[in-house]
Amino acid sequence: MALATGTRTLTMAQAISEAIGQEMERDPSVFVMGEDIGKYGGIFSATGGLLDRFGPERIMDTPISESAFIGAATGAAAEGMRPIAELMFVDFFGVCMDQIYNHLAKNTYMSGGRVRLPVVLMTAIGGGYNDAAQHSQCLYATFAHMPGLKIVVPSNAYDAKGLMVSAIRDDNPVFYFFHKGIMGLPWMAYFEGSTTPVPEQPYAVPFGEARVAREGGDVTVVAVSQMVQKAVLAAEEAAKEGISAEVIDLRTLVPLDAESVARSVDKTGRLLVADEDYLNFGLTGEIAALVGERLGSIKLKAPIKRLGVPGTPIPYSRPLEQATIPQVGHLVEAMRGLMTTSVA
Amino acid sequence: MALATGTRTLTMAQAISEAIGQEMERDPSVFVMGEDIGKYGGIFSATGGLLDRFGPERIMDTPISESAFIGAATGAAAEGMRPIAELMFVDFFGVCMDQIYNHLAKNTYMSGGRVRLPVVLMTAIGGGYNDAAQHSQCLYATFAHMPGLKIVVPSNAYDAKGLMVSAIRDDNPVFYFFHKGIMGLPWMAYFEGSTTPVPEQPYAVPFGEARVAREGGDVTVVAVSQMVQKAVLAAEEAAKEGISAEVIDLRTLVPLDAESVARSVDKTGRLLVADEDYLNFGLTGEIAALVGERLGSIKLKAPIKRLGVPGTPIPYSRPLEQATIPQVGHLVEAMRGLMTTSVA
Amino acid sequence: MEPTAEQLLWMYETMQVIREYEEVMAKVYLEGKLPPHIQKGLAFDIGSGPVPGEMHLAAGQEPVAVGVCAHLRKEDTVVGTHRPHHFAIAKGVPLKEMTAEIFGRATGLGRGKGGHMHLFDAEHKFSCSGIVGASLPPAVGAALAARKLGKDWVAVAFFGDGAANQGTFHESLNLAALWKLPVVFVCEDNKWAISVAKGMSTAIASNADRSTAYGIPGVRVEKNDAVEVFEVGGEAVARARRGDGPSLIEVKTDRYFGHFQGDAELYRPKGEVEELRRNDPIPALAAHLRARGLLDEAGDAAIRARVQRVVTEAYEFARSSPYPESAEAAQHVFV
Amino acid sequence: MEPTAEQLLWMYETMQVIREYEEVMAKVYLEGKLPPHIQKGLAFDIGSGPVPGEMHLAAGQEPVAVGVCAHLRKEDTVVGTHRPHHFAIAKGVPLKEMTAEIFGRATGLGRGKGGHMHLFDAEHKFSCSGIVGASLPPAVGAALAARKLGKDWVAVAFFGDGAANQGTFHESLNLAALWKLPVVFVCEDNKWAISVAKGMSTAIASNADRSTAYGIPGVRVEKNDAVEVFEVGGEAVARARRGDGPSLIEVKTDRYFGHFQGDAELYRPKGEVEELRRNDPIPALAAHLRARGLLDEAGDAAIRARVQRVVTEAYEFARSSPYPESAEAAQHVFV
Ligand SMILES: Cc1ncc(C[n+]2csc(CCOP(=O)(O)OP(=O)(O)O)c2C)c(N)n1
Ligand SMILES: Cc1ncc(C[n+]2csc(CCOP(=O)(O)OP(=O)(O)O)c2C)c(N)n1
Ligand SMILES: [Mg+2]
Ligand SMILES: [Mg+2]
Repeated sequence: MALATGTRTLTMAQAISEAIGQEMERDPSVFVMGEDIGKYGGIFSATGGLLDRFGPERIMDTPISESAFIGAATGAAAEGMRPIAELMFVDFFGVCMDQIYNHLAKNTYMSGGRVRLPVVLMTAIGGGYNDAAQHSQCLYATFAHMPGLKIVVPSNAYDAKGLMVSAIRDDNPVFYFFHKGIMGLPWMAYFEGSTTPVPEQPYAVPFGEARVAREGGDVTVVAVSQMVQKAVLAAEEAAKEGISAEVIDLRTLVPLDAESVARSVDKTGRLLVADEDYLNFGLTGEIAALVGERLGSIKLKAPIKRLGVPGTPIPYSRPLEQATIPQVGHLVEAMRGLMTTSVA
Repeated sequence: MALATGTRTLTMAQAISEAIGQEMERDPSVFVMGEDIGKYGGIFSATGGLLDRFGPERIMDTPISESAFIGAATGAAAEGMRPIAELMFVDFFGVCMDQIYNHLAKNTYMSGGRVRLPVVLMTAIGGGYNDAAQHSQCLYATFAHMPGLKIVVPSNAYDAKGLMVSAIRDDNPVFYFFHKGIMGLPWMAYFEGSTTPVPEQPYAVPFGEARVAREGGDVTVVAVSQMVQKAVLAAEEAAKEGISAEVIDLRTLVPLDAESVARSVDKTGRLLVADEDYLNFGLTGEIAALVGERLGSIKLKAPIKRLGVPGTPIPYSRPLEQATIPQVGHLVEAMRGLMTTSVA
Repeated sequence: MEPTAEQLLWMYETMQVIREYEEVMAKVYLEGKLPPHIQKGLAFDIGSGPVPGEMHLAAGQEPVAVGVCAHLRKEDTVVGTHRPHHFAIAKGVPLKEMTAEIFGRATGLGRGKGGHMHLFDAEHKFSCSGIVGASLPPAVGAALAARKLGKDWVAVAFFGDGAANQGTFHESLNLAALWKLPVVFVCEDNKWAISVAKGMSTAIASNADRSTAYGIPGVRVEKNDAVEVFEVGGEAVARARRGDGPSLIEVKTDRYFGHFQGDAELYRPKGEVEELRRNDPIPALAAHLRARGLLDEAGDAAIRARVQRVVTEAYEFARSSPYPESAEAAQHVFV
Repeated sequence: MEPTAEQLLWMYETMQVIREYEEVMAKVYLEGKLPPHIQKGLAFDIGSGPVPGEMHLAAGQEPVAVGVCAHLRKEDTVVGTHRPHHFAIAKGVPLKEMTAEIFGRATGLGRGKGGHMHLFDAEHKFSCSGIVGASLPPAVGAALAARKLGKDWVAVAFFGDGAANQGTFHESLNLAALWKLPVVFVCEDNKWAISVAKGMSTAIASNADRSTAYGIPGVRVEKNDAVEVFEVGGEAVARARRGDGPSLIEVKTDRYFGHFQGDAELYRPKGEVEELRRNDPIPALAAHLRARGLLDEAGDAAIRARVQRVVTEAYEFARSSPYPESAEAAQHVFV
């Protein structure tokens, strides 16, 4: 997938900050606002090194006033700037949601397309390090549910850079979600698969094109973000038992590449949607429904299976968290289940 | 469904305010906070007449500070009070979402069940009168997606009273959504079916029990709130064409009565989920997925169909709004479609 | 800062346009919404008639809009509220396209998608929102952009006395003060937030006093008077334009209609509106103009005729414009 | 308001408990998180070791907690922050169950479900939140409940200098002032919000001055000193208990550790912490006690021994407690 020339291996955090830095060089209207994005370089290093290169007028630490600075991003974008705003954890969206979804997401539509809002919101998602109910959520489905934001959920460094470039160049608001557990930080366990070769040159990964992360013929596993890495590991486990799993990495939820999902399920006849967001009324339901709507042409061999955080806040205690967030073992088990059940 | 004794016909607004008034009489710890709920009686009359009966210490008009007063409801509930807080339109949740979903919804869990938060949040939902993108949404799926709140979505006055009684008596936070277009207000068109006989005595309608709003054998239509009224009208239309539709009114989304849905679809083999909330990543997907997961026993005759607000904010102009929000005609058309397609 | 003759006359005529516009709207809005045009059983039907949705009118509140906007250029940004017509008119938003938008027509500012509470005019740099308190953050952002672009543009956020208790008020004033941005925050104190009187919602009498929490100037204008607003607004705009940072202004003003059309106003003391109307700022400004020899009968008549014409034309344009096609509903989510 | 001997000694011993608790935690937290115990390639692993999640320590910030809580009864409510241990200890939350919670054990306050930032003790009326600015609204609600219940209970919201720029600050102070509720709002100014210094986030020097925006008393305590906090806190609590409404206090205090454990503190001027530690409030209070003849070597040694014991026992209790069963994850979403 990576271009052959000039690649090095980068972590996802490095890939993101490289994309931002390159776009800032290319386009003086790009700037970044957020908490601790300056000297600290972002709590999850998405803006590492940028303050030194671009100075405090373009890498702006803000007060803990998310409504004000995210609303300010909307206001500045309407004047032709291209702000990037970091919401430190997605879990904090509740203090600024009105500015996000009633304004940033809707003003373009309400203006009949006459107001352009090229804003990138970026935020950290996910659990796995026991940060409890207010610091471990994914929540991207909530933003995919409400119209007006493009939703980007990379699973690896190559995509992370290319999708960030696309996000910054897009004339629409883009919400970009990076999972802490694949950023490749020196202080948190991460999945090796997320650290990949990344070309030095800027490149764009287009929105709305899912990636086949692993080919297979028996089961389709649909996932995003860190769950893609878990799915690939699970597929390798399952392969030992003779189950051949195809892993689809959606990469973006809005736009959503429904056809890639349908194509794969049409081939395998079995669908597992594995997600780290809440199970109910979210991504897993949407993907299942896309298949349910296509049963005129798709022939399922087994009932659909879904995995997600099942209707509870994320617990703090390690064994509870591990039981709540789908793990590689849960995915393998679900694949086994798919091979042993059949439709009526 | 209504008890035989002492029933009169009430609008949904009257039924709600009656339930609140009766519970306030029964229990001195119940009180109401919100904007314009006092002299005005609530913009949608959910608290009509209560200020005169209970005075300003129990019917409290607030500043336009939703985070403060909804957070205060949480704080007061932790001390043993049973607050009811009105968020005037659900569309405003973005200014107070953190207090709702990170605190009210999670504190019970995070305390290991040791903090009880008997709070009723109530709010107005829905479009149909051209109030545009910031005043017409449903959004209940968002709150059903995130754990910790019971989600109540009545479709008629009888249920509205009984579910409000249950909500107030519940020791957990309950989010209660009333659709403006079924409240029976003298200034807005409403669906006749939502104004029903309502017993004078307080009674509880339990959570998690769907209601068969209309029996039928060919198609299952799953809906909530105003869409139930539309579905019943659509079913009557469809009956003229020989299509027999069963309408399931979920009544609550959390807890969700999946079994009633499954039972009906098992009978009809055809599912239409019709919703006024956004189509993607929401209620329609969840219901479709519930069936998709049960295809080991359920045999579908046709691919699943979904209707909802399709990925756009709600437009203002009347013809655009009518085209965007599913109408009776759209439901009839979808039922016809279900009868003419079949599974692979 | 004294207004010039030209500024005085501009304020006078603009106030007339606003007033005429709102008074016509007050009636037009009710067309088709009252019996016998509507469903049996309803007293009023918000979902019928030529004008969709809710309707918040600003008659009586003209001084705050014209007194501030008199100092603005086309490149300056104004963000208004759910009650936006007076601000939009004072900022120079074209009346025809604005009215067409309010009628939900394809020729409207937002092709009929936004409506009365969501008027967007990128050329005249006007926008507004139906969410209370939402005007402040984007104005801060516009001011930030001006600084980044090296321009001396100013941004104005208007908001109501009710909005002054939203969290965005605090966050936005702090951010603008901290970054010394060219923003003028203008609170319209019309005493009411729907049915809740300011004294029932606000712990202190004057929101202008809240400026001390941010170390910026705060001035309250005690009279619903265009010239007084002009003076205070002029200081604040000049200060912002000079690069000396934001200011907070609160203007006492009067709401002549209900919160929205159809509001029975049961919460409002009897006779309050009649009392307020006795201090109508438009005749007051006329008298001032006459005293300064800037207006006579003939001049006044000419103004009125112009105002009538421009308002009438706007409504005619709106009424005769087509509705958008249904298929357009799916467009413009993204550009 | 002068502290009694008993109060002085209580503050002294409680500060010792807090300090000891935090210093032990600083070390225990790192257990298993450093090479060679962790994955190859990592310098530190937040997800390993006996203590889950993030860890925000309050060593150095003892005076604000004890100076205010010295005036509180068991029925009074305290809402703390993401950095909650000092408040919890000062409010009387049992150390064993609190520590077990922080270790994620079944015997913890929240059966291991809440953790370090989410300590709930309904009996001692303590709670906290990991969301900045979230402590204020529920404290307003607790005060409202007290009034409705006819009690003279007081509620205290603690929050940081960073939190003072959240919208909830404004909304909560206005609401409490408007309704004259028995709340004391206490801002801990430790100068930092993670890496952002107060001067980079706050438009004015003292958050106490923001009280004028709500018409309530506002006092800044300039010294990280328990007795000074006691005096100012005493006034505010008494005022609230009398029914005279809320107050705002800002206390200058010092954060000795990083924002969280593992913070490299690259943003912090070299030597800042050493400088701050030179004005350690615990020896200062000891000196005060000695000067007043309330403490001698033996007394001090006895206190230290008690402190050591109670802290050690808490950690031992936590370590020896079982983890919750996996099946419990699904419980307690609802009661
Ligand atoms: C966040 C939010 N809360 C509540 C409302 C409902 N609402 C619309 S206008 C209004 C009153 C606003 O009062 P004020 O700010 O004084 O403006 P005015 O109507 O007096 O012009 C309210 C409560 C809203 N639109 N947004
Ligand atoms: C709404 C919200 N925004 C951001 C954060 C991330 N965060 C956690 S603590 C903190 C700094 C808080 O500073 P302050 O209020 O001064 O408290 P201190 O850490 O100094 O005790 C930040 C930004 C958060 N938890 N909540
Ligand atoms: Mg007002
Ligand atoms: Mg701090």
